[in-house]
Amino acid sequence: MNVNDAKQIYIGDVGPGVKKRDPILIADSVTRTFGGNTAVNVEHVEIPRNMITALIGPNGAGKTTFFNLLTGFDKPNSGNWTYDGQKLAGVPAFKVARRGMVRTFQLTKSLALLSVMENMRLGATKQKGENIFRAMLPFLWRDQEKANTAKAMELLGRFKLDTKKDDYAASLSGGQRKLLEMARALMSDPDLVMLDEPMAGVNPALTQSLLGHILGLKDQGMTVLFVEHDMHMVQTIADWVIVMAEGKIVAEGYPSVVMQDQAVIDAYLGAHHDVDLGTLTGQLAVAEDIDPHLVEELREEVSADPELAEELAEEQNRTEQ
Amino acid sequence: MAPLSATAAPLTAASAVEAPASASVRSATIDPASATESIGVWVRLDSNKAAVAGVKVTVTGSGGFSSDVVSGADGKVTVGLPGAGDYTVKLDETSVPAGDGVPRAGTNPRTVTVAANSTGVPAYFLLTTATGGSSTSAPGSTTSPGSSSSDASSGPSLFDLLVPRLASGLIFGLLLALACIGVSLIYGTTGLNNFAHGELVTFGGLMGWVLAGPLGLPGPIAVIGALVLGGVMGYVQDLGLWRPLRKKGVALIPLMIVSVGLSLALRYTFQVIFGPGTLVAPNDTSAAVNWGPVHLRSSDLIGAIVCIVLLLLVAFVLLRTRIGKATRAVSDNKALAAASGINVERVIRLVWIGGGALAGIAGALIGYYQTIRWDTGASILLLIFAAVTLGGLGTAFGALVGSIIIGLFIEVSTIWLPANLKFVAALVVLIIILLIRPQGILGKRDRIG
Amino acid sequence: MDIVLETTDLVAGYLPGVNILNGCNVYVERGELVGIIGPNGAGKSTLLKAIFGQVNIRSGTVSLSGEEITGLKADKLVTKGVGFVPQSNNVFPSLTIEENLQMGTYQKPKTYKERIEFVTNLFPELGKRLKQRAGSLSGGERQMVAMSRALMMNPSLLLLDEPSAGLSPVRQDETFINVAQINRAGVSVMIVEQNARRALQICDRGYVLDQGRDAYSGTGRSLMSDPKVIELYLGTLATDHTATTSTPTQGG
Amino acid sequence: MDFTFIPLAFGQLLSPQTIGFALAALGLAVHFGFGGLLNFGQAGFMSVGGYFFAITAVKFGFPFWLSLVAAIIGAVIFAFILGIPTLRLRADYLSIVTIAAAEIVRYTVQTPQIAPFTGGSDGINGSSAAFDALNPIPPGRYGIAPLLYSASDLWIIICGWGAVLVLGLLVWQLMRSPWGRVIKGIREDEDAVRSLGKNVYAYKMQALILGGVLGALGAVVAIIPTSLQPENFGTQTTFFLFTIILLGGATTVLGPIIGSIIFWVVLSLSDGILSILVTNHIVPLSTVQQGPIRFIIVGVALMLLVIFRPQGILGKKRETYFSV
Amino acid sequence: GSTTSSSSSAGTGLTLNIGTILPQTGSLATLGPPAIEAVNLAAADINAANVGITVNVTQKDSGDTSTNIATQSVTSLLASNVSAIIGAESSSVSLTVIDQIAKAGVVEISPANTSPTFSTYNSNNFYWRTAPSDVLQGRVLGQKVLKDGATNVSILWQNDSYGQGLHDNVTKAITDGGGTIVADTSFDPKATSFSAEVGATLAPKPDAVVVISFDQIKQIVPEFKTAGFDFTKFYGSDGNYGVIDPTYTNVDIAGAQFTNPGVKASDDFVSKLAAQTSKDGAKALSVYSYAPESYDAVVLLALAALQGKATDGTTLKNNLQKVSEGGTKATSFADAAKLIAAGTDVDYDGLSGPISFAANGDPQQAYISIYKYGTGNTNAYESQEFGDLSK
Ligand SMILES: Nc1ncnc2c1ncn2[C@@H]1O[C@H](COP(=O)(O)OP(=O)(O)OP(=O)(O)O)[C@@H](O)[C@H]1O
Ligand SMILES: Nc1ncnc2c1ncn2[C@@H]1O[C@H](COP(=O)(O)OP(=O)(O)OP(=O)(O)O)[C@@H](O)[C@H]1O
Ligand SMILES: CC(C)C[C@H](N)C(=O)O
Ligand SMILES: [Mg+2]
Ligand SMILES: [Mg+2]
Repeated sequence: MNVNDAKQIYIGDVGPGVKKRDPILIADSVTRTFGGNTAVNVEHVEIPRNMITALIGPNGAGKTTFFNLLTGFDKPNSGNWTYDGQKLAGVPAFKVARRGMVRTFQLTKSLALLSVMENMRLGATKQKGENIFRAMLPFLWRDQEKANTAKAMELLGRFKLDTKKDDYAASLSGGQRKLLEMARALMSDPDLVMLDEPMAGVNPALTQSLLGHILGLKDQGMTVLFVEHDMHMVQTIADWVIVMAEGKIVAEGYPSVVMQDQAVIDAYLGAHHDVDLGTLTGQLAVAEDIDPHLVEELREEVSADPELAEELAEEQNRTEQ
Repeated sequence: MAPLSATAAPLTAASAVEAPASASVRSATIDPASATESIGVWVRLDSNKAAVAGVKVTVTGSGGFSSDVVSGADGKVTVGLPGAGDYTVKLDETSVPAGDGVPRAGTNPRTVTVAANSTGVPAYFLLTTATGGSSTSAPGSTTSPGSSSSDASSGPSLFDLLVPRLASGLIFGLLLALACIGVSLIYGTTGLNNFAHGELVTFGGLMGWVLAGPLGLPGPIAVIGALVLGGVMGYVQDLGLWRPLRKKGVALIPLMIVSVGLSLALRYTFQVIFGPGTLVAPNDTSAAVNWGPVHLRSSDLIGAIVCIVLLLLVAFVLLRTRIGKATRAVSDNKALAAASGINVERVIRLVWIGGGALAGIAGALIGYYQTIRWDTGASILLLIFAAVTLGGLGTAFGALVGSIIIGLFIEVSTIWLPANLKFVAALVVLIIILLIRPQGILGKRDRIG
Repeated sequence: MDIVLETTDLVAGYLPGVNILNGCNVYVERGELVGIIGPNGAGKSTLLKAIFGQVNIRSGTVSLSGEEITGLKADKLVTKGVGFVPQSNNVFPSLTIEENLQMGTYQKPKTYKERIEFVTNLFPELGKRLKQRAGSLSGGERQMVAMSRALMMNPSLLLLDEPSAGLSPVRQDETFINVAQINRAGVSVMIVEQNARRALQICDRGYVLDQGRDAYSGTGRSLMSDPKVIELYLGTLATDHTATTSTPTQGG
Repeated sequence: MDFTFIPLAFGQLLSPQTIGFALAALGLAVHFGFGGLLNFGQAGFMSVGGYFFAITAVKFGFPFWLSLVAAIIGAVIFAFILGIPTLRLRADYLSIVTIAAAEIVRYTVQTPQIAPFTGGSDGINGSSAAFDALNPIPPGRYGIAPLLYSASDLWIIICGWGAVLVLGLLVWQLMRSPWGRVIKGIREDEDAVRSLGKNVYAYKMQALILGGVLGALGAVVAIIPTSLQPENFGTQTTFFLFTIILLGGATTVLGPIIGSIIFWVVLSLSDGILSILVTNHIVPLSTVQQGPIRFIIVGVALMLLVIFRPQGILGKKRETYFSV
Repeated sequence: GSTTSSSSSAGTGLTLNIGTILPQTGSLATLGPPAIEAVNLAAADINAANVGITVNVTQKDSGDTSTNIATQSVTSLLASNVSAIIGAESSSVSLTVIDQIAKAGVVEISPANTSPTFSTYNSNNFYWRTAPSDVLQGRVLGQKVLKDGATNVSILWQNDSYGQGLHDNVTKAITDGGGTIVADTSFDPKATSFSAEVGATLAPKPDAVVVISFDQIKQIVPEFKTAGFDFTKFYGSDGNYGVIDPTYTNVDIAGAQFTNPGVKASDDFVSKLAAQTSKDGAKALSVYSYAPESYDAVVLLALAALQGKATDGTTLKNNLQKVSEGGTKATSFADAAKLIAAGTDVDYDGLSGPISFAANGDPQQAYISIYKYGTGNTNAYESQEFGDLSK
């Protein structure tokens, strides 16, 4: 919890849309509807600079859509936002990225018939050789290319993809694609990196080591905004959490605070997400915060099956002791 | 060229030249029957083509030739000439019977070029009473293509122009739609842009022709035969070529090229077998219905009805039946379809059979609507693709909508555009619509990210 | 032992000359819930796909209740009562949710009514938007559709590839409970998960796959506490966290 | 038996037609093989280039170099007209739009109303005068029988292959540069490339222009020894170009060039062999049937080639495992 | 192509290698066979005459303009060292290859090109033709229409070199004679539907309709019939003459008239052609358009070679005019060859008419025949007009 920090993140009362001391991104009344369904309806939100902010919320809350809007991949019905003080609404996606705001995709987009290394190199910005005329004169860009390659190698090592560097990206597994996507985004040294569920499908040990890397990048001045359903990860590295539901920002705050928020727990986390599901009691307990219907079902199941009933009784005995 | 003065000036360039020449040649008559060159003058009324007798006409030529003649009872008179060359023909307007009017503006006097050995070179005068308003029809004026240049009063109204075109556009659109569905479904289920689909259409047309023509079966049986044989052809193609290729895991673009190769091979095979000419199945080509300016043969009407019925049937199958839904599922995601228990190969085979059958019947109907050639299908392939794309790739209904739009635009555009640009009109419409709706009319966009 | 599914020395791969599975031996007993975990790229998805006839098997066999099914086509397996939820591309984007679910009962359309009730109970969100095209769904919603489609089949053996990925925490838990429930109802389940601790909690047995081989196996719980597995694969993040829920994170 | 067809077929190795198709195919490889732009209207680029060249040369009497520049400018303009609205379309939609655009060009130039300018459906003859005027080779017949070339043949062959060499190297260099990497990235997934801060639209446009200019230059080489005929730039030409690049390998630089050579040599050989068979009554066909048969052979050859070597002669086998 | 070499002729004679590019495929393919067979026949006749010249023929396809076959055929012919090429039939195809042939110093002689474009085309005199320019046919056709009493005429024409040229000349003849073109509609040679075009053509209710097309006429006439058109007001030309025949039963075009350059093929010629055709194993001919012109083209080339005592392209082009005009008339190859051997200036008048070349390679005089259809789509020779283009 960053309450102890010398610098406080927000100004005024904590709550949805609270002002930040040093915001990098400010969005105002951004809405997007599909047919009759409002996917995003954000009145005001600020993303603190040089912090790691987690954007959480139930499935279909509008997180990805919000990302799409902010980065110019989708057009809002209304709304305005500024990045680093500059207006960003209506700016095409590639320009958004050039200004230092780089994103990844929830459903990965690897460049299948490019090698992993080429994927990485493509991530680098300000490449001289990307100009068609200079491209014809290799001596103009050869050094830069070398430097990019070295940097890419280093990142790939961290993401455990170094052995795959010459393979086509098409031959990566689901998790590896996620990793490549994130590594590629980091090639551009973004000021603000927006990760859409970066660790979904990545194995826990690797996730853990990557978190360290992200923290390191933050130390170098980078701002991170990420969507994630893995609460361990959110609690480990997020400085700030924003909760979205049904298109709106419904809560904001320090991770530990937000995660104790009853509304958030009800709608999203569940009170018992650390309870062991290996036992019927555990399942019942968890089911309780999800859906009374599920509880009922479980109970029915138990009562219909004497073996299960016995098991449940035993378990309850054990916990009571 | 001699100046064509509209006024009845007595002197033309030619007659001016003639003045200093010897007078002895004047009015010399050459026997038109024996002359190797002659001019045939014919004076008639513009309105009803009736002959006008007793009109004086003077023909003058170089070397001082001049001949005065008077039109006979049939309005005609032939003038024998001394040789080839330019002659000036002038009608004496004072000799025209009262009320018969004057020659069309700009036609009197007129220079007529007579080539060697030409007899009876026409030099006609059409007398009209409509004086002032004769702004049009100067000889040699280039007329706007595709439309009449004669007086506005006799010109057809926009309605008369539009309605027949709407009718034929609609019929063609429906035929096109039948041909399109196969393309759309095959693209949908297998991702293949089948450039050999035109040949399925041609095949159907040729089979229809064989059945109705050389074999002399009645038309409806020929059409049904084309449907069946088209289905068989689709099946054979899938079995013999596409399925093995799918098994081999050949990618889509190479597959597309295979279809280009197949198209070439089939098309020219048809040519070897059926010859390079246009084939015509026996058909009653007189109009069965005449709705104002619209003339339709019975085969046109029946064809249109068959199209509509079949299209409705296809719609029903796709939307309502299990196999129809399976078709769409396969087109979305083959692996997952298989994982849902759908026999993907079977669905694809059905699509080939169905697509082939529809293409076959479309070909046979096109054979009746137009004619059939070894390359009929290939020549409409682009339209098929355009229609499928316009509607939204892989959506069967899109193909229908697209086809009808294309069919209509091809025909209707000829009201304003030169006919050879009619495809251009349809293609421009295609481009414009795609700019507004890049996913096609009925296509849907998926989300990003 | 009543073995429902068994692979023996399975070797399979995509590119010629490159084997992804290198002699993989796993089995599922009737009514068992087996978890498969392993680092990214270990070959977990490949294993499921190989079992399901979607990857070339180069040697080794797969058998279903004693009958060899090596390389059998997917739709045949469905007939035999195997259900599969792939890791990616697991919905029909241009079909509506309803149609997606109908595809689940493709072989037994009669059961649709009954199953749809079951599934919409499970994911009420889906029930509310049956007419939405799956292609426009959010990542998590897709995952629900994918899972539901497989459940529509009412299979006797269910292969799940990371069913919880992209789901919100409550939905994840719910999914696991449901899987356990389904399993208790008699369905044998093989589940690949990166959310490993949760998965191992409900599993009877688990395998750790590494480089195309079954590197470790054991009961769910024994794997969870095996230090080698922790080091190689599980990491300590989640455990750390359980132990120190209220420790403030130290930000930079 | 007359076996001159064999050396003759190999004469296609050098023919301006081969060169023209090689250049146009190289352009198509830039569009499609490298950039993923499914351009089915390459014939349109050729047509536009040819017309700009021929009209300026014949109707305005431009010197050769100026006409050449005009052809390039023509292709650039066409690329802009085509690209500005359509580069946003998905690949398969783009293919239909480009095919339509090429057909529009073909129909439009034939409109009788503008025939004084475009030559209508006759096309334009005699655009090579300025080029031949630059010919330093003394008149005469060169080469070994039966491959004899006139001085002007030789001149265009030398210049044409020179152009292929220079432009081939240029494309090769571009494709291994970061610019080429972006182009290839766009082929795979343009949203991903966009998210990395590349102006996808501009890159696509550059690729469209580059490939289009190559097409235009190909047309110039092809029409110099013969004449400009609008019908020569129909969809069949584009299909042949696709055949060529797939034959050689779409994602290589040498592929389109080799593909073009093979295509024309094989076409010519098939004709020769057929002639022998027909003339000697080995196959029961009349001369009239021989015409279509070679297309049947081409079609079947094309299918067999794709079936047995889907990646093309120079392409990497590996790529075909990850289907497009 | 088939090589009709054969006959070990008079020992030390000349050998003339000629190629053809005639339509085996494409939209004129129906009119290819008569010319192809006539060329074979002429070569056989020449070789049989045994007068010191052997003709070898290589036949190649010209395709139509939508394929590049003509260029390729020519390339291959040039490489096999032909000194003359017969073809193409379509004017547009000829235009594609004319420069290529001329640059190679080879004579191109077309039996069927009628587009006026060629009269002024600068080919260094390597281009010749035995069919008259459409200045003549256009005039005859236009005047015929007027003479039959029609003054408001619609023209429906195919937009290519041939169609354009004929259209221009028909239009000129009609407007010069005092008639009016009331609808002027062109169509793409590859069009597949003609309802809009026919609609536009008939909209102003013309007195007569002139249709200039190739085999598209098969699709055009049903549209006329459906619209209730009276076919006595229908005029066609060489491109579509003979396409409609008794096997075509859907529409009876009785009364329709067609012009066709050249004289009616003589019965003798027709039967010789039939014999040649069956010898070549080809399908029996149904039309004879441009067969006489093709025959004459071969003969003239052989005569020019005999006259110049060499078979290279330049010799041929320098002697073609000479053997075609001025001098003692001869009507068969054998007779003409004898005269040349005797050193007499010969004027070959062939099967197609009194061919006499102008300096530009055009025949100066020619007949245009007019054919009229009767019931059952039979057609009969009606009359012929003699035309002289020299003035
Ligand atoms: N193109 C679209 N058409 C229709 N509805 C859409 C479209 N895109 C998104 N939606 C809907 O908008 C809502 C928000 O989707 P979004 O992807 O932003 O959710 P999310 O918060 O990222 O969810 P998840 O955590 O599951 O990824 C969802 O209910 C989704 O179905
Ligand atoms: N289509 C493919 N072509 C070639 N190689 C592939 C393909 N798919 C996966 N691979 C390779 O096979 C190996 C195993 O992949 P697989 O998808 O089975 O991994 P996984 O264990 O499911 O990983 P994850 O947890 O990341 O999903 C990886 O090294 C990957 O690079
Ligand atoms: C065969 C003929 C109909 C050819 C036509 N006269 C032309 O010049 O194109
Ligand atoms: Mg999301
Ligand atoms: Mg996986």
